[in-house]
Amino acid sequence: MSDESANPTDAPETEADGGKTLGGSASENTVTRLRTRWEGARDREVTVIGLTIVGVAVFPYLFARAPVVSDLLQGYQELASLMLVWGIFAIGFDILLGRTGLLSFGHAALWGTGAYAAGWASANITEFPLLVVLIGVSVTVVLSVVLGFLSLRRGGIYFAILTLAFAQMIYYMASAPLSFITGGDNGFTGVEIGSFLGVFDLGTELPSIAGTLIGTWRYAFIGAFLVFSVAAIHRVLNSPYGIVFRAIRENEQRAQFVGFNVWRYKLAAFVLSGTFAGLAGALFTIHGQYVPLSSLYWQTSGEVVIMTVLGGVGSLLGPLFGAGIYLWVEYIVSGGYPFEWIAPYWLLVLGLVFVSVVVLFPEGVWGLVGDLRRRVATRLEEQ
Amino acid sequence: MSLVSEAARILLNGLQTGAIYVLLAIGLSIILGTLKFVNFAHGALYLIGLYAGLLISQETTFSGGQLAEFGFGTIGLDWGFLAALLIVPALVFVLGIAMERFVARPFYDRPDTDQILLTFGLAIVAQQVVRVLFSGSSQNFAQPSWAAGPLQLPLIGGFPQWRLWVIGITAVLVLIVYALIEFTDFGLTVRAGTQDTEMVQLLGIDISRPYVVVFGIGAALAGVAGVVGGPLNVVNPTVGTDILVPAFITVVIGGLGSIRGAVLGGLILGITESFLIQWSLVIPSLGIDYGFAPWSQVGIYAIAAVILLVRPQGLLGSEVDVS
Amino acid sequence: MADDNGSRSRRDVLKAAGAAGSVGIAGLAGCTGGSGGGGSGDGGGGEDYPSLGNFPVEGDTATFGFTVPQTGSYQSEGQSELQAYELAVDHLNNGGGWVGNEFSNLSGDGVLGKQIDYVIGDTATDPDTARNAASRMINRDDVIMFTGGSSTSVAIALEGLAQQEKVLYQCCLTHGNGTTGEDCRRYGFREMFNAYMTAQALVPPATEAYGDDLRFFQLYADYSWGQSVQSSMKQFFEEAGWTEVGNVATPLGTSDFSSYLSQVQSANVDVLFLDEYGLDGANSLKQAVSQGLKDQIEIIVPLYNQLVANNAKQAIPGVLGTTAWDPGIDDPSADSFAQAFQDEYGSPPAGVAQLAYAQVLQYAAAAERAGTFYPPEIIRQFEGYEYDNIGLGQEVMRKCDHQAQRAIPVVQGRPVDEQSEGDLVELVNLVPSDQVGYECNSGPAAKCELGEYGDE
Amino acid sequence: MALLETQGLTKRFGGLTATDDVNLAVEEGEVVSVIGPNGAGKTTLINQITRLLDPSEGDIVFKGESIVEAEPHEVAQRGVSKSFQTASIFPDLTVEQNAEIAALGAEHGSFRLNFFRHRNQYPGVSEGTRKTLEAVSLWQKRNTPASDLPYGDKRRLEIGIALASEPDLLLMDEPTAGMSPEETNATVSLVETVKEELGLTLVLIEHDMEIVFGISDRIIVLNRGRVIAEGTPEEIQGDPDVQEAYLGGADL
Repeated sequence: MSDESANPTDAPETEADGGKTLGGSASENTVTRLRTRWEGARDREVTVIGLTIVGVAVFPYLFARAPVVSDLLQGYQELASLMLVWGIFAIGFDILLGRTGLLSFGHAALWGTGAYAAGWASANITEFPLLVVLIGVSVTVVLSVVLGFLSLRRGGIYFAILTLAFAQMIYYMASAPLSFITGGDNGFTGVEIGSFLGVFDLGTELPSIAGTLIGTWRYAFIGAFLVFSVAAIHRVLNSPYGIVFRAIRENEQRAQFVGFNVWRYKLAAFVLSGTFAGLAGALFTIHGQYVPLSSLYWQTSGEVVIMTVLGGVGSLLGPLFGAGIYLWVEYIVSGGYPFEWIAPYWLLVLGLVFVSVVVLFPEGVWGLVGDLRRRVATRLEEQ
Repeated sequence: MSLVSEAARILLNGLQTGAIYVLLAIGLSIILGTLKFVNFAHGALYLIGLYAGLLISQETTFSGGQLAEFGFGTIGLDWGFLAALLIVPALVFVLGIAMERFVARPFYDRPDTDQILLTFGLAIVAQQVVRVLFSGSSQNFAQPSWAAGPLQLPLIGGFPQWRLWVIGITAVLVLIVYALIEFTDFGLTVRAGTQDTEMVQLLGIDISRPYVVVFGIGAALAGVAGVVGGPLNVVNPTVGTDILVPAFITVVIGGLGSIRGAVLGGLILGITESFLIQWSLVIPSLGIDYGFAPWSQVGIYAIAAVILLVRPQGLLGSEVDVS
Repeated sequence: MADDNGSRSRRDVLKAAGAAGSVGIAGLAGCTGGSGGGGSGDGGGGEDYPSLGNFPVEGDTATFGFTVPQTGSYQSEGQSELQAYELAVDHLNNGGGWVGNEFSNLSGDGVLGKQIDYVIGDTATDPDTARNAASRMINRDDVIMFTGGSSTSVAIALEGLAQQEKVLYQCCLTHGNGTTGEDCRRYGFREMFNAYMTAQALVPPATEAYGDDLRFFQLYADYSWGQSVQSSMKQFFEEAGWTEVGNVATPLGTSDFSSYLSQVQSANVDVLFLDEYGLDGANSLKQAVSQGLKDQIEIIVPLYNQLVANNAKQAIPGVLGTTAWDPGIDDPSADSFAQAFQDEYGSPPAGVAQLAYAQVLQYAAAAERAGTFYPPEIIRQFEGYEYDNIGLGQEVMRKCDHQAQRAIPVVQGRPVDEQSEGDLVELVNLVPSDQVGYECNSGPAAKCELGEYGDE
Repeated sequence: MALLETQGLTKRFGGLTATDDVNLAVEEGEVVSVIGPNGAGKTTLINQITRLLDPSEGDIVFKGESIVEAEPHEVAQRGVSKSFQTASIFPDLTVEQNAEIAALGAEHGSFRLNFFRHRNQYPGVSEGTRKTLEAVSLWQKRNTPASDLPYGDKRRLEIGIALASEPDLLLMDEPTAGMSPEETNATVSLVETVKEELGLTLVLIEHDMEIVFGISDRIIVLNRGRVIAEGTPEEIQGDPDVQEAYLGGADL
């Protein structure tokens, strides 16, 4: 993911900072004036959603088909869809990590449950994609209430450990005792996804120009959920919850002393992020028509942590880019050509990059892009 | 087979499984208790101890990995197991001190989540470095010749000798660390620090030095766990992360900062695991014969969940521990 | 290695066409510039068949995909597979080995007039990773066939993908019953034998060596492969007069078997089956020996592999089992492969290498017989095909479940002082295919429904 | 009826008794200071009232209801607010957001399922935020990140947060600790204004006797966890026990 998709990325800094004073108020300069207008517009829900739609719509073309760019990136359609799926997972995860300051190492349990529930539903209840997703999400919400309740029994450092532990418990349950449902090590192979609204086979191409840009109905289906997720999370962050989450992250005790039931808000953050994890998991099943056991393993939790931190915690779209970067390295760079020199070390490189992001750039790639943008803007204004 | 011998077997197997958990949990627990530092790289110290032990104790052929590609097909000192048992703890102790100085200390003032993220990243890096150097293939960590083979025990019959040594070595190490913490001035500072860091500082005691040592001791125990645990299994780069979760669970069950808690937690986990593996529910009249072995891993987490609900601070943890 | 990008973008469109069936194709011809129909004239048969999966093959090269474990515990096996694949591609393009000899319809100048190229993907012995790698090959690199893998879960996951994407998959190393049983797919073929056949193969040598009326116990890995081995052993050894006294499932990734082995000790049995694979197999065997079990009872490891043998060298002497292939098989085809491999890589081939090599050539030969890369035609060439060219005697690739009916090498660990690097087991018996077969309506095949060819 | 009453409030830490049978009553509209030497139990007393600590014995009654079983956030919702000894603010948020959070806490309650409702649907919040920030003279700096404020401003923001949650009773733990003389004066006049304008009841812990005697209607003296004197500033000034407690009463 590089410059070409920078447009939508510019959009959102979600907090209600509309009142921010900008640069010098004497805006003789056109650039400044435009920028001021931009800054004012970019927070608006419509703008955020609009730009996300545009970004989602052109991304597969740029990634998999456009001349030059796609050669450079070596992308392909199915990976573009997968990036959106993980992107939903990561932006939902950031509600918890970036906003509320809670680090869960157990989100694999929620993602995996969403995936298995969707898979099981598709094999046994309905083939309609929307219903399959709905069932996956519902089951995950129930589980996240239970897991959140248990894991939040102890605060602070225990949370990461407990989420990790309970997620591993679910993994072990799926691996052996419940293998009659999950297929155990073989994964869930019986996924049956029907056509969308009974009309559009998800594997087929969209008509005419939409097909060239977006590609398949499957991508469009997933993309719609991504846009929905971005809109929903934007809404949540601009509701009272958004600011209470931040208050909890910044100073939990103070938040309690101004009268907030911190524990419930933490649980709410966990369940909200779990909802998106479940949605992403269900879409993962729609995407691959297969549920691997490893979707419940703690490494999946680790992956979403890395994606979120890499992209930038506490920014609406940063984690989406983190997911894109991670998957690009995992799928393209690790696959050799034209990256043979680095392919065997892909995870080592990601690990080192991750460590340096944690130590040096806590705002992640998104923060770096933001810094760069501000610097360029300042430079332009000075001229 | 009688009930008594069945129980003895479950106990012995549980002790042996728990022993490795205990060695890791003590380090995690005292580092967490005194320094309030969550070390997700503790498993990496185990991994490093394990590979160091492997290379010190025997010659090993690595068929893949960078070292092999550079022509170091066979590496290792072949100094024997005792040498590894002495050198590795010293080595990992130094590593632990370096880790405290260069990794942990700059992060004491950062939020807990940053500490976890950092050490998690380091754990990935450590695992990947081992994989790149030695390949992801599995290696054979031979048991020391003086402890190989089975031993005939009363009641139980043949039991692998090395497992008894693991229990013995762990017991000795635990006693040494316990004595150190319980009966020395150093230990007093550490114990006080576990309960209230600020108070100890107010009393004018320089705690940074003892704390460095705490980190070193915790690391060294993880290293030893690698050496004694290595010969129990086949060795590969993922073992460090695999063992981390049960080690954490041990701390949660036992209670933060408590050595006795870590030992108790390790024993409970080990015996639960070993019990579930061997227990079958047999009711002939109903035709029920269900083995619980598949639940053995689930069981240890279920125990943790129950203890957490009933006694959130852990079995031997103190109530004042506010996160 | 990767193809030019023009074909990649086309692939995205074509894949859609494949899934849509013939209805989609007409509509798509417009936006793809007609490449779907016009295609390659020579040998690809583009005019005769609609586009499907990655058919037709554009340009002068056809690409194969090799999904092998390059990281993780099975990377040494993956390495062997990959060596064999590269050897096979070399022979397809330039002649040598079985090409032109055992496989007389192969010319040594590519397949159907196209040179063979290949791409590699890492499975890490994880179904999800494997599917990701294969999906990249299919979507981006336009592979016409992919092969590889070292476990049943990977094979099942990839078979499913092959069926979805309508790209042929040659399973390579997978031994569980499900691969050609309940999880069989029209687009997957297995040259390897399965647990059901292993049990049949082991009965004669085991009863001959250890006796007729014995009590046995099984430890089995608690996932589908282990379960299928356990049930197959129980079925055939009980038919032969033995009695299963007990069995216990060991959770996936178990490294410490002492508690399980204790149960064996207390069960008073004559024989122990260790239905564990790879790492777990080596661990369980080592620990069984160090617990003193081998002094009291016989141990059988139904499926040997490099990892088991390498990591349990001290423990394997005399332990019976089966293996994909053994260099000790005395047959001209076997010898010529072993020689070609030895010449290329300087070491004898592992069992899995023969399997990998054979499956690539089998695909190429089927394509030549079909005269096209069009997958349904190749599938039809495979189905029911009888052959005697991979050094294991007469075989059939069965139409009903895509399972090769073949001979099985039974081996035994060599004594420690006779072991050498890469040669740790010795061939006891090559059990011919007619002794290990089963009917299409019995065993795993009874549960197999292959699914569509894609041109219905 | 008193606004706040403690009945036999006792807190023991191991062998140490931090507050020992403390009975006090604060009437509505009063300014009460709690003084005493270091370790007298002042902060422990406050922490029990805000329910950060569980008392070992005794009861706390606020507006006629026992709050001894309540959670800290419930106590805050009932109208007890606390300003911390150290500036306990939300450092990465702006001054305005700091106050907004507290105002939201008051307007919105401890928890509600309204995560899709936009924050601008709560007009009372922005009104409360503005009023509070104007009261503590930080309205001009509303867009500054809180961590960038000078120390005195941080402490004022701290008080602002406590005020924005619209309390009936404000507990202030050493509001002028570490302040320069000017900052101290500004804070004192702030406290007085606030008290006048909002009609607050104040409980103050303070070391600076000048402030204590200047501002308080009533003073309660703690020593070793026990109340040793209680009365108007004049009464306390002459109390020999108090002088004794302060080792000769150097400060008095």
